[in-house]
Amino acid sequence: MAPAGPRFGDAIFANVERVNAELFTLTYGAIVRQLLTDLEEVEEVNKQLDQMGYNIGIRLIDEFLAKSNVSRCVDFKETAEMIAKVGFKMFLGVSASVTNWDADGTCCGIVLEDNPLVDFVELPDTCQGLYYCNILSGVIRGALEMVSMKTEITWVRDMLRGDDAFELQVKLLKQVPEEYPYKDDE
Amino acid sequence: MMATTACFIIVSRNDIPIYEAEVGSAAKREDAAQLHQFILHAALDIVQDLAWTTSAMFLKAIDRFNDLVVSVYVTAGHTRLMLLHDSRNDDGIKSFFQEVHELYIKTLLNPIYLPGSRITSSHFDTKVRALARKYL
Amino acid sequence: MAAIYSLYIINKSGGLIFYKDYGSSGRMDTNDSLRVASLWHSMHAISQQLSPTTGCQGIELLEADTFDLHCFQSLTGTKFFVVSEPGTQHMDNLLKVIYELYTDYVLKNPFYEMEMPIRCDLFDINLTQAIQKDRVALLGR
Amino acid sequence: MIGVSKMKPYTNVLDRPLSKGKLEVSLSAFAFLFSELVQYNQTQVDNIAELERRLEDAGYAVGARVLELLCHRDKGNRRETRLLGILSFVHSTVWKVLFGKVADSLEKGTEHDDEYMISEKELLVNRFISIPKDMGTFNCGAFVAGIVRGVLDSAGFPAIVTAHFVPMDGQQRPRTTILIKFAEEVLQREARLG
Repeated sequence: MAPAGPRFGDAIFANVERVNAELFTLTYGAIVRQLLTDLEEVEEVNKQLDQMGYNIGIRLIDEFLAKSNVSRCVDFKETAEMIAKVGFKMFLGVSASVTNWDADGTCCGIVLEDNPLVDFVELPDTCQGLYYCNILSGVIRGALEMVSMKTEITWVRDMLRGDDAFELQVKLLKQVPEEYPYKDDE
Repeated sequence: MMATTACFIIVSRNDIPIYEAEVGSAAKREDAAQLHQFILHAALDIVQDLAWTTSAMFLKAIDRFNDLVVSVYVTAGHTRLMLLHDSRNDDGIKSFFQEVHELYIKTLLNPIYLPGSRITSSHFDTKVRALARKYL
Repeated sequence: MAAIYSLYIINKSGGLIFYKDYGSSGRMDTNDSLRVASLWHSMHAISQQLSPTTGCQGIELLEADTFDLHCFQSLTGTKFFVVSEPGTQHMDNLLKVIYELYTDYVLKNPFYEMEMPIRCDLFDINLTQAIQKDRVALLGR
Repeated sequence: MIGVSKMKPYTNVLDRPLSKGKLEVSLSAFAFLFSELVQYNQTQVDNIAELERRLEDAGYAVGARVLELLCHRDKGNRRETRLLGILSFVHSTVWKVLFGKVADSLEKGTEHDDEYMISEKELLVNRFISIPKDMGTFNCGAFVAGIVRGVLDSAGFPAIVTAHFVPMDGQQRPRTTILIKFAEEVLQREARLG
């Protein structure tokens, strides 16, 4: 198991090729704007953002594994730490922390210390139901699904809605055992 | 010393007003506000020609009406900040324009704001009025 | 000169999604390569079940008289394997490079559909370069 | 709780200082996002021309904002009023900020007076993208063409902007040329300004 300390994520981020965050932020903004125009309903936009995140997540997980060189996590706790300390840092250059564990260790909160997606954003009255960063929840859900973890991810705090932080609740629904392709009953 | 009469508008690239405010200390009068906006709109043609003769954004006073003066600031994207006023305070006006310009950029950068649409944020309005009290 | 004979990529359901021949001595047609892929997928899975140690991740190296087969399976279940001349060194490094190229030029390509055969020019170009580089490095030793 | 002390309290976007443009994210994060932009738009269209138009529209939204931001932040509130000025602004300032480097070249079209070309050996957005054979000459650089058009149009230089692959001698990969064809009114104004 590679060390998942905060500096480990920093070291990876320092070594990957980087681009100006404004290009990223404005491109994401253009996507949200397109969805608002195409789909009209804020609820539909939330769904589509989550779906797009999922599509990214199922691809991005391999990049994460290839470039971070981490091996299989022993449990969900370690997985959550890995997402927060290495994942967010490696891709977005920001730190996140894991909090609010439940008793059986299957549900926690990931709190973002910074969030490049929202740099210029203010939700007008007409978009109050929008989860602007919903792509992030989809990314985590998709990525974890590829390593056999079914999760449910919801925003519990959103600064664009007046909260004091961005916090995602990650709930492990079930850990799918690795499939042996030849079952006896087939 | 605050200007007694001042009317401020922001006009989009397509000549549509996207924000208006009467910011003078004089008592607000409906008919005066209409006249002020009429004068400002009439000055748009002058701005249109002048804007291409200089790379500066602050065009200073470009037109007058009786004792009222029209000062204009043209942004890179040809959004025009226009002020009708009776004061003679170029530096204050310039600072006012520059700070409103920055507020406008922040508004524009918001992906949810459609460029050229009306600025409806009450926070924007509050901040512009505060800047007017500070500089005009 | 040590040589790589061929490269295979198999998706997590055992489908061959990429195959490249770098000059094997025995000619293989498409059917042969598909057969090798599905056979390897099964053997790899069976080896995990057969292994006396728990948490076994499947066969990493198969040594035969006429070839070596080096396999790398990502945690997401995609398998990459190269068939090479017996005794060829550093194939695990090469497989890791290939995995990275796959994450760059396949997974970031909007026109690539997940789990489907890989048809990406840039992946081919960069793969060829990586394998050439590998050969040069071997010659230099 | 770790990290909570670093959280910034909620502030309205108008009260926060304007971005200095120094922050970075990984190229991969952008590449995955861009790939998803292309994939989403593919689901919204029937043909390639339509896909190009939609990517261009997305880029336009970026360009219109970038013009206003960069003239203020990087150009000290100077507007570009001349054709060569705005072209060099796109080729240098915009490219440097968005793509981390000045564009490889800016040339005037040889056949038409109203055409200019900005070329890049490897456009950042195309770094990981291979175009399938059945998509012909389609180029995801349409997004960048849209950014360029957004900058030019907003600055008062309306133009038709398109992205093309151009094969290069001795190179395995074609370069991308962003072709800019200015509207007649732009050239007339240039002539007037002398």
